[in-house]
Amino acid sequence: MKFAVIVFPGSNCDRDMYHAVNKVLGMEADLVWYDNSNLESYDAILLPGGFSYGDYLRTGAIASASDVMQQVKAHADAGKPVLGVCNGFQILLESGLLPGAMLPNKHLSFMCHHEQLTVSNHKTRFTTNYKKGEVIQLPIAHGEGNYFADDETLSELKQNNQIVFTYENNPNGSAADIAGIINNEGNVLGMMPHPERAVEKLLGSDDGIKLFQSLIENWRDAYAVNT
Amino acid sequence: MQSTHEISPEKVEQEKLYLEMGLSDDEFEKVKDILKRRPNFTETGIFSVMWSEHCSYKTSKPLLRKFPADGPNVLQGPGEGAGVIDIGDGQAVVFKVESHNHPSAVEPYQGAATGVGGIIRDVFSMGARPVALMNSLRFGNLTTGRTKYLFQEVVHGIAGYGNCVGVPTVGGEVQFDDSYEENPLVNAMCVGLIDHADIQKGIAAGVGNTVIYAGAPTGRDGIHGATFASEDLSDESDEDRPSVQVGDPFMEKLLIEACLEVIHSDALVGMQDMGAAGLTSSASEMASKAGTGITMNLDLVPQREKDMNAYELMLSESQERMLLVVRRGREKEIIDVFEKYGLQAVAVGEVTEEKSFLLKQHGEIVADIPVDSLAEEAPVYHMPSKEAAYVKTFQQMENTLPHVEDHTAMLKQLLQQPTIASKESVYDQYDSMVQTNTVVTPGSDSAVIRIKGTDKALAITTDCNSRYIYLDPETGGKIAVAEAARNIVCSGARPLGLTDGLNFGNPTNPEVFWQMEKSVEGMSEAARLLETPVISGNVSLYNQSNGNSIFPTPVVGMTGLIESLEHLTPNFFQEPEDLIYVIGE
Amino acid sequence: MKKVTIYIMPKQGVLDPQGKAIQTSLNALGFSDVEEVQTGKLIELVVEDHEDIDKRVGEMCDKLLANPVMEDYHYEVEEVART
Amino acid sequence: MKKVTIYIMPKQGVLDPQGKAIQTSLNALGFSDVEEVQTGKLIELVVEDHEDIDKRVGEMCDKLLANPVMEDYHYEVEEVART
Ligand SMILES: Nc1ncnc2c1ncn2[C@@H]1O[C@H](COP(=O)(O)OP(=O)(O)O)[C@@H](O)[C@H]1O
Repeated sequence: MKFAVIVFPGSNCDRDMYHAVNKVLGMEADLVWYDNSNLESYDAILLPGGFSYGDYLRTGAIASASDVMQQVKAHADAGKPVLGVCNGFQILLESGLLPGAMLPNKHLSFMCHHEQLTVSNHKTRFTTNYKKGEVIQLPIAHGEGNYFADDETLSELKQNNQIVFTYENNPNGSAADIAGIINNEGNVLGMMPHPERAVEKLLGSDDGIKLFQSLIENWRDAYAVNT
Repeated sequence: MQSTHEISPEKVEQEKLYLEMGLSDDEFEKVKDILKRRPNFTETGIFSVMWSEHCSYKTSKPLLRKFPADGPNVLQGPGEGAGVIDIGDGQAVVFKVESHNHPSAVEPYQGAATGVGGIIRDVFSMGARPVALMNSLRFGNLTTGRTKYLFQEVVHGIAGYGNCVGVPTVGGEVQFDDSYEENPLVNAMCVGLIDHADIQKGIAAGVGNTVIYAGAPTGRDGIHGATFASEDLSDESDEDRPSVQVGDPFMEKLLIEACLEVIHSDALVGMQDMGAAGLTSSASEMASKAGTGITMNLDLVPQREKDMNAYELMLSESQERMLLVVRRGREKEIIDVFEKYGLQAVAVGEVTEEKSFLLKQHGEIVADIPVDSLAEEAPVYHMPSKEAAYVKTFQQMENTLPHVEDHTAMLKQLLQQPTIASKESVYDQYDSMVQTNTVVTPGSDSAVIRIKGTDKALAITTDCNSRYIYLDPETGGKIAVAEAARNIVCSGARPLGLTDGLNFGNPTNPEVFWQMEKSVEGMSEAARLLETPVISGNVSLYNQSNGNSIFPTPVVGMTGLIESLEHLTPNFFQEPEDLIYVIGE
Repeated sequence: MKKVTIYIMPKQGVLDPQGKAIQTSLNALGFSDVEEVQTGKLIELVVEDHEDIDKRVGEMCDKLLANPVMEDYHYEVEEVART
Repeated sequence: MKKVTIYIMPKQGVLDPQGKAIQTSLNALGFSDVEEVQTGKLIELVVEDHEDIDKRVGEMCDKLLANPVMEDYHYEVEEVART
């Protein structure tokens, strides 16, 4: 399975994502500079965290307007997986690949620490290796992770089981304690916590590893007969 | 800003305009001797920033020479952007501390943010990837609205910049004391990792080579900032306010990536960041170190604002700018890299054989100065020193032991002191984990970051108990170094070396100079004994207002090497019934 | 040349944590009569003159400058001399 | 009740990296005639009526809302019905 990690100007978790997928999970992966990208040969697209375009205007807004996002949309429309983490999630919201918007944290400050999350939907292709309702620990590091959507959208998300991760102790004011959501088709996941920062016990938690493993195993089951 | 086109050399001299810029009468005479004529307005400005304490270390140089700077593992001692120490396997660690005290007192968010930006540039200009940030902060007691505002905004500024550039802030210290009420201290330290082969120097070698300006265009930011940083902070500084510079961490992030890409090109000869005194200090120092001269055409310098004159261009402190020297004929390769990242890079000058600093604008020569007179030959002063009077008074006091009745209450009271209390509300705002190397996050004696691809890790700490130094500068200086070394050893590391941030009051006051002298002596002795060479540092003087100095605050930033992750030692209790030992006297 | 000023405010019903924080601080500073605070953005553009400038500015807002999920905008266009 | 709208912009000559990033993005989106972008803040307050409302709003700006080191501001006051 081959991964593209899209690098926008100002992305800063791109290498971390690459390290997790390539060095820890042993998958083929490329860091793809936003500007000269042809994404056709990739099986999955990863939008990493950071401050694309300095987070100026709105987080993720300027990146969402760049050409490469057209290719990401096409990739998603073809049913292939897309994972956006932190700033990557914000970009997915701004580009309309996921519903809702991101507001500043309720206490306005950036925060960085580990949070307990509940896996609210363990049946997505990103979460099958987790148990139902499993509580995991992942780092968060953001200033704008306060998820907002109107009531109608929220009830749709709930109805369709699109809420994948929720905070045990909501740190930022997110609606419905949302930490991560998936699109209705089940192939585009956006989340504020950083699974790529939690793939080695040495750094405090390896609870993120199952997310990548789920993705890889489900892809193998679907596409690759022999690996 | 007054237009400076018309101000004649005669007027500069007659109206003593040089005094406002920070040159003394004697220094102005010396300038005339060097040039064998009167300096024009721009040249006077150039001398004034280069001979300011900030750039020339004119009063602290004699003290800094006392520091042990050598050691078997030192690859680069003081003098470059940052010091470099070997850590084996062809790798090295690069680090330095830098102060941004005065700018932070005036505009705390931007002052702190640009302080972080500046120290990061010092590290990646050496060719190293910045891997960790620390900060050492001092404020007045948290009783006034202003102090709370300063504290909050400084922390926001550090977070705003460090988080955005993607370098983890892994620790630091905060102390509150009345002596810092008017003069908060904001020192930032950056640590980088480098392969020996990539070590760059800020030199302008090779006559005929091209000088390239890269990064943000120059605006009128912080004009006079470098001299302003060395002035006594009084109420008048409110009027200096428009000179505050604004940081753009997004641009810095792009600069880091572009610069770390060009260092692999053999077309690059030298690189330096434009710190205080911007284009002036970077260009003249690069030439002076290489034993060459430099000539630049200021019309080519990217400009953000209209009608900037030579004085403004040379003294601007606009952030996120670098100066590179590139082999002639190979400019395009380098420029292309910057353009890939959407950054401007422009050839603005040339390395010359004649050792002069020659600037042209609109077809005219606007400055022509022997380059060594700006850097290596800047004046050095040996200030008078006198034991501070308060020391005698204190020493004559009788020893008393505090009498504690209720130990629980006392402990609670201690833990409530802001200086002792948990700093979680501070470091929670810093992205301490980006780059996925942080093994020990803030809240421990030292931070620890692993080195990917090896079994090694680095331990990092900053320490300085300024109260001890105030009471006895020499012993206090030793204590600061020893505390840093203990913190390093506690985490399972061997101390490698240290960087110092010397924050003091007005050095022309003999008692302040004595504090500096004695604490440097104490630190030097401890550093020698502990074999932790001083490989870089920074000096911030005139931290006083209305005649009151801050506590002498020589911050120690130390790194250590953990040779195997197995040696990693956590600083919290592991299991019930484990034995607890106390070691030492 | 035209100068366009764009005013962007949070939509009715969208939480404005910054506005809330400012209100609390103003109240604490003694301005106890401040009852409501909302924060938004101001963007000023200088653009070439254009027949359908209104349409173009609307497009800029929809494509980039405002987020329809949480923001409303309006704008004003005025003539400026070329500098 | 009064509604006060406060317009805050960076001072002349102060770097506005946000404006620059927006301009580059608008240009890339095909709005190549956008020559200058400046960004600022918009704050709307609802306050009790007061005789010296102008003075009070000036104080709020100086003390909290605007940063005098880097920003200029102006404001407008209008009557609103109590809701
Ligand atoms: N300004 C700061 N930035 C980041 N971390 C900080 C800062 N100040 C304190 N810390 C962290 O908080 C912890 C406690 O700091 P401090 O109270 O100064 O303790 P100590 O005396 O043990 O160094 C340390 O781990 C330190 O790294």
